[in-house]
Amino acid sequence: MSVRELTYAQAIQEALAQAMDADPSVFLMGEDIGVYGGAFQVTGDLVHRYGEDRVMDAPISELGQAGVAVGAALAGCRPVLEFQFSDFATLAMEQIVNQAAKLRFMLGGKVNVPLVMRFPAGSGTGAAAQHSQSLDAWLAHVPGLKVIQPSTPADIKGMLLAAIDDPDPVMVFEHKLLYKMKGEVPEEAYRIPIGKAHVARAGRDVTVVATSIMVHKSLEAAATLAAEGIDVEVIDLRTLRPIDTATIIESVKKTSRLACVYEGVKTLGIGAEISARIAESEAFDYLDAPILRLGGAESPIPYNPELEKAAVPQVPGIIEGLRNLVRGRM
Amino acid sequence: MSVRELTYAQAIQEALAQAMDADPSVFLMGEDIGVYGGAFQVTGDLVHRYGEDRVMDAPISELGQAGVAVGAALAGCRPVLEFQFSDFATLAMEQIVNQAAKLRFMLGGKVNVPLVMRFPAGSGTGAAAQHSQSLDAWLAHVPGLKVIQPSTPADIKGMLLAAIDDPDPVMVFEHKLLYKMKGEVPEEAYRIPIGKAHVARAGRDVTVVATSIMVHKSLEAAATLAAEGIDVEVIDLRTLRPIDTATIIESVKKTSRLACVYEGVKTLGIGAEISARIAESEAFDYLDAPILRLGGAESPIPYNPELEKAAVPQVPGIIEGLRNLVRGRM
Amino acid sequence: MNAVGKIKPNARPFYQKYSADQLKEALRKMYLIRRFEEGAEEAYMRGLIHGTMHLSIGQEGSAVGATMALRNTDYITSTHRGHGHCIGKGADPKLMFAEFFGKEEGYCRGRGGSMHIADVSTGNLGANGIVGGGLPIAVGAALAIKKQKRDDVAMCFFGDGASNEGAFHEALNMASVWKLPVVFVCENNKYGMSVSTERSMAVANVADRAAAYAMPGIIVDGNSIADVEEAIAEAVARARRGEGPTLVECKTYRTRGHSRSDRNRYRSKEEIEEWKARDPIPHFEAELRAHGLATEAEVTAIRESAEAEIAAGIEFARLGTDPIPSEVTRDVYSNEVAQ
Amino acid sequence: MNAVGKIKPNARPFYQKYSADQLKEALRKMYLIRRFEEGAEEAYMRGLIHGTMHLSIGQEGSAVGATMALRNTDYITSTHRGHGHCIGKGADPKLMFAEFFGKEEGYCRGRGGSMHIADVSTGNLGANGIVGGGLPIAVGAALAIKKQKRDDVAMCFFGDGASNEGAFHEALNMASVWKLPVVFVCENNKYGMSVSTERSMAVANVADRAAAYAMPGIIVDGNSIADVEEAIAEAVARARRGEGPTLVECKTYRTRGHSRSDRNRYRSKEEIEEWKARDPIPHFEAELRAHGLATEAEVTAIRESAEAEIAAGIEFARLGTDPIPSEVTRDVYSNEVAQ
Ligand SMILES: Cc1ncc(C[n+]2csc(CCOP(=O)(O)OP(=O)(O)O)c2C)c(N)n1
Ligand SMILES: Cc1ncc(C[n+]2csc(CCOP(=O)(O)OP(=O)(O)O)c2C)c(N)n1
Ligand SMILES: [Mg+2]
Ligand SMILES: [Mg+2]
Repeated sequence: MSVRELTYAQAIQEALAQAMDADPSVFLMGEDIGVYGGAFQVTGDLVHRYGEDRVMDAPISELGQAGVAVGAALAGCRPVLEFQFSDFATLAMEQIVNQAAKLRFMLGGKVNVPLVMRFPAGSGTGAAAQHSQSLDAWLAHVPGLKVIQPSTPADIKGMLLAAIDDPDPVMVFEHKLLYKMKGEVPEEAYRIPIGKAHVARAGRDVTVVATSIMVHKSLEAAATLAAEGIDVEVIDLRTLRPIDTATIIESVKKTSRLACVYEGVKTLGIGAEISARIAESEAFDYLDAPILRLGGAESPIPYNPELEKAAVPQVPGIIEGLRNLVRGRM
Repeated sequence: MSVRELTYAQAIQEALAQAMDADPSVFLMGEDIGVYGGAFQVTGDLVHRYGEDRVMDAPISELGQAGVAVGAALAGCRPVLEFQFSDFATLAMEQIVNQAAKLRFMLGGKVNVPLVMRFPAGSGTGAAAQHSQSLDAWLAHVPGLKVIQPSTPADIKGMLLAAIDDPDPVMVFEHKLLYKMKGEVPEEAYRIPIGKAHVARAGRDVTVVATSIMVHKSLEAAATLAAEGIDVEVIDLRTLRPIDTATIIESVKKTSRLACVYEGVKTLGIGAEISARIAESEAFDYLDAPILRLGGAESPIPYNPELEKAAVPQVPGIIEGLRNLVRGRM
Repeated sequence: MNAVGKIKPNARPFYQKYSADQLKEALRKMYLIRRFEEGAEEAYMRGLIHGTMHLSIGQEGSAVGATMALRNTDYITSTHRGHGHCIGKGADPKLMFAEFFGKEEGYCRGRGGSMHIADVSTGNLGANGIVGGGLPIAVGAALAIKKQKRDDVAMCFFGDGASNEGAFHEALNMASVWKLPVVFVCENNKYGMSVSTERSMAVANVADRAAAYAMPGIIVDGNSIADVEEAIAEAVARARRGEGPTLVECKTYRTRGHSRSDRNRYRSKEEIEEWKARDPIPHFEAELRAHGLATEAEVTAIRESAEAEIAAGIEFARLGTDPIPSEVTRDVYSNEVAQ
Repeated sequence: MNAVGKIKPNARPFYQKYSADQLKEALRKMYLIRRFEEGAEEAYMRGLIHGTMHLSIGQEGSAVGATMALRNTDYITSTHRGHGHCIGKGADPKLMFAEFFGKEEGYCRGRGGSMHIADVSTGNLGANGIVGGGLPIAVGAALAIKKQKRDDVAMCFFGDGASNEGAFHEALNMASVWKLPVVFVCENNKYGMSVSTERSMAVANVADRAAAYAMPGIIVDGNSIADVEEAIAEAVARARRGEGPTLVECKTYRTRGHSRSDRNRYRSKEEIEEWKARDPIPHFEAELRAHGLATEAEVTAIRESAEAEIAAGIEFARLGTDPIPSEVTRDVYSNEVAQ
């Protein structure tokens, strides 16, 4: 199979195109995803290739758009809805949580709601508090939804294609700073299963469970620590609901130390759940140290660039945290 | 000070009345809180005592109501907004999370947003999946908000009065099944500080951190276990943001065992955060067993009464869970 | 088929285009709805049903009149007050009762209850516990219809109170901009729970809001099945022709309280009595007799057969299968997912 | 005070009711806005400012015309395209620049940036990063005004695209039902980002939606400060008299892209040029001269003083104090809260 370098955004676009080629019931909807190409140029020129009926610009009505996606899914389509920023999904929670997530269950399993919603998320762009949130933990708290957060171009392509195939609603969190990241991506359509974590780096001394952009920061930290003789295992969670607990337990049994690195607000962010799952699992007895969480600051994301950096985990902080964890200085 | 028996609902009503008596800038808004008296008869006849200007029935516009509360708070009022069911707050998340929670921070601390929002929550009424959710963990994840969940008539009165005094937005979660619960309540106005947990029962063998109605179920379980010689300490968390970690750490250092009991969906519910905070704290070294979480099922709330009961922790399950935890059978 | 000859040529279209049998079937549905809700109410009183329920007694004219113009492949989205829409679209009362009783035989296998009854086989995408929740969903179903090049329609039921939700605005705007085959049916029963339309909106009619979407807004007497059906039939035809959505406002009234907990403090006995006198069922019966389409005896037979069906339905439900508590997480996902 | 004598009696009200000095101050504000945004744009190009910004170049007529009718104690809620509203309401450009540069001296102490600039001291409750976010907030501020028995008003700026948000519907409905002192000012610049009003709504004007709330809906040339001010002044007076809200739609155009990332693929060069020819600033200058209210020399002096103020503002901002990174959680709460 031929492999090229693509950016994360290009990998998404390729997945969307291949899904539309394979299945006429797939269509895209969102704000400015047509001729504008999307706020982050993810849909790019797809409207010219697939037409306005399949790459639909919608009025600025997030709640309505989400409801339209639910209705279209119930009636046999496979909508892929792009929120321009994940922050705006706060307007659509009713349809996402009360309708999309619950309809199948409430109706006794007699319907499917095969839709995908894409959420550009995260900080680092200087867009301040209302355009920089990481609300992935909210949706990972909701039964009925599946939530993925791929960290590489290859993963987003394969997992997005799996999401579009999925009979249930799948929420896709994409970190804005990853859109321009390059990586090798196979050309043909392929699927990467939802619900499987990925060991991005094998190590003996400490297990790091990271999500999205924090996977890369953790790998960077791991490289530095390797020079100090600290061997870090980095697990890319990839799916926030359902969580692949088995892979984490197995790793912690080997390393006896666990750290969770995530951008969302530390309190009740995804790291809280990872920590709690290990603390209640058989891996608890293998733990030689407290479970470290490095998450976002307990504040909105500030505008000033230095403050903005200080609001989420950065490589130096991860290095220090892991070093102390391994050296038993917590 | 004279003390009477009041129901949880009456205690709320008394707090609202005393707040309106003391401060003309306080007013109530919501759906059917006027002549109807509120879906759960919490506001009762307040409209007759304070008039329609201070007990305002609003159109069915949850997002708009929340925004109106934010604007009124910015302009010098102290609105207390009642959502008819917490599930409907999913329509208002934009104003709650992007505006109310962040305005003070985004404007460099130059404004206050002194508002209170009340959320009747929880299952047990046979109202099914869209009227029975516990979304407290969502708001406890959001910096800028304070989140309380009092479990007794005396606590709701004192904490609601503290919430109305508070210069910041305070979210109040009230379990519907508690409204008819009776308890002793002092007559005059008093405040119970936000951010302090309450040791509802002292014990030596295991620490239970419970919220809302689960405090009572845990106390019931504790009474049964006492007969077996298991001495349970029950901590009523009361405030979900900010969390009183110190009180929990102190308790765990004493009991060496921790269980979290809550109604919200187990994954990423409040118990995940409690567990993670202890697992990363100095109390970790005192733990003799994994941290147990008893939370809501990974499903929406079903309609059928037996299924509905099975979807959230019940006393027998709590007894068994704590017994196994203490007897080391996990 | 037309009941030619039997009916006066000067009779209104409603009585021309349907056969006597079809019209009598419509009356029977109105009785089924009425008796279904009375039966459910009684079962609730006797503690056989828990939770809450919202009765549409007094609104059967709009439910049956609106759904008469639909086919099985058309969709409806319904509301918390949806028993009438459900039966109108063709649901089987005994399976609805089974749902009320929380049984596996119920439409939602006991998981949904009154507020979530759906019957996908008849195009009923479900009642909704969220006021206004069905509005954008209907628009989405209509979008799918258009994409699939079908000439079906999506009918969206909602109340006067729901028209104050942002979802109403967003849904009607999108339906109109995209010229989708939606028929928005507002059952204006004067109140959103306890709040009258005078207190919740500044315009006199919900239909007055249609202009904001360049959409026709039609007002009919919701207690006259003929008025409702004729207006809806035109809106449905318009939608099938690809000419876009229509808003039809049915002026009606719920003679029961909003839900089980209502003490009717916000309206007068007189108002309730006045509307009871405008009950859509006797009104329709009288017209059927006046047009010589049904005899007194036939009407009695219809009423009795409806009552018998309801009684049998309750029996069926009582004897249904209880779900297994340990299966609480079943059907959360399509494929079993380890959580 | 009136510029009696100097001005023709047959001149329109706008030129009668304000003194020459007041009118020249209005022109100066338009220049301040224009130069502020050009300065911000340049600073961004030079990498001195990060993030994004939404320029209102071409829309200064509505910003200044609308705010002229307001007092310091009146409120405004603004948008992501709010620099003009902010300066119109009386903000100091150098403190705005300090915010853009992320400095402690900035209006938000560097925490908010372009999309959140507020100036509570002049009644500006803030720009908003959420389209439509300010609509219900303005209604709430107006509710407070009414409760406090003040005769102030709340002015709510929003765009054509925002009028498709449910928040628009809910806010206008509540303002009208409660007869609140709100003036809804829609700056219709023909596009919501890349989507034209033709593609996002079914009616020709946002003002056509006012009827759904029994609210006056007035359309004016947003590039004529006089047209805007006269319509707004009437709406403000109406609000102060307790007669309720008004929707004023200002037809205007943004000659720059939506934000820094816009490549103008959705509109033609011709359209942009055509609107540049209708620039509100020269238009106002010409009228001032025609009425003999300002000489060429005075206009030049105004322009130059505005330019000088902007240049000084940028200097002030560059030399401002950087926030201390460790203070990231400061001001999340009013009282220090242990988290
Ligand atoms: C979003 C939301 N808000 C509030 C409620 C509570 N509630 C249920 S029905 C109802 C009144 C709805 O009025 P209307 O739309 O006129 O329908 P009706 O009950 O009159 O048939 C309310 C407030 C709800 N279920 N959902
Ligand atoms: C709720 C929400 N949806 C989408 C966006 C992204 N966005 C920012 S401005 C804008 C266009 C707004 O159009 P309009 O209201 O006409 O204002 P204009 O930009 O034309 O001044 C969009 C889609 C947002 N900030 N908030
Ligand atoms: Mg109604
Ligand atoms: Mg615009």
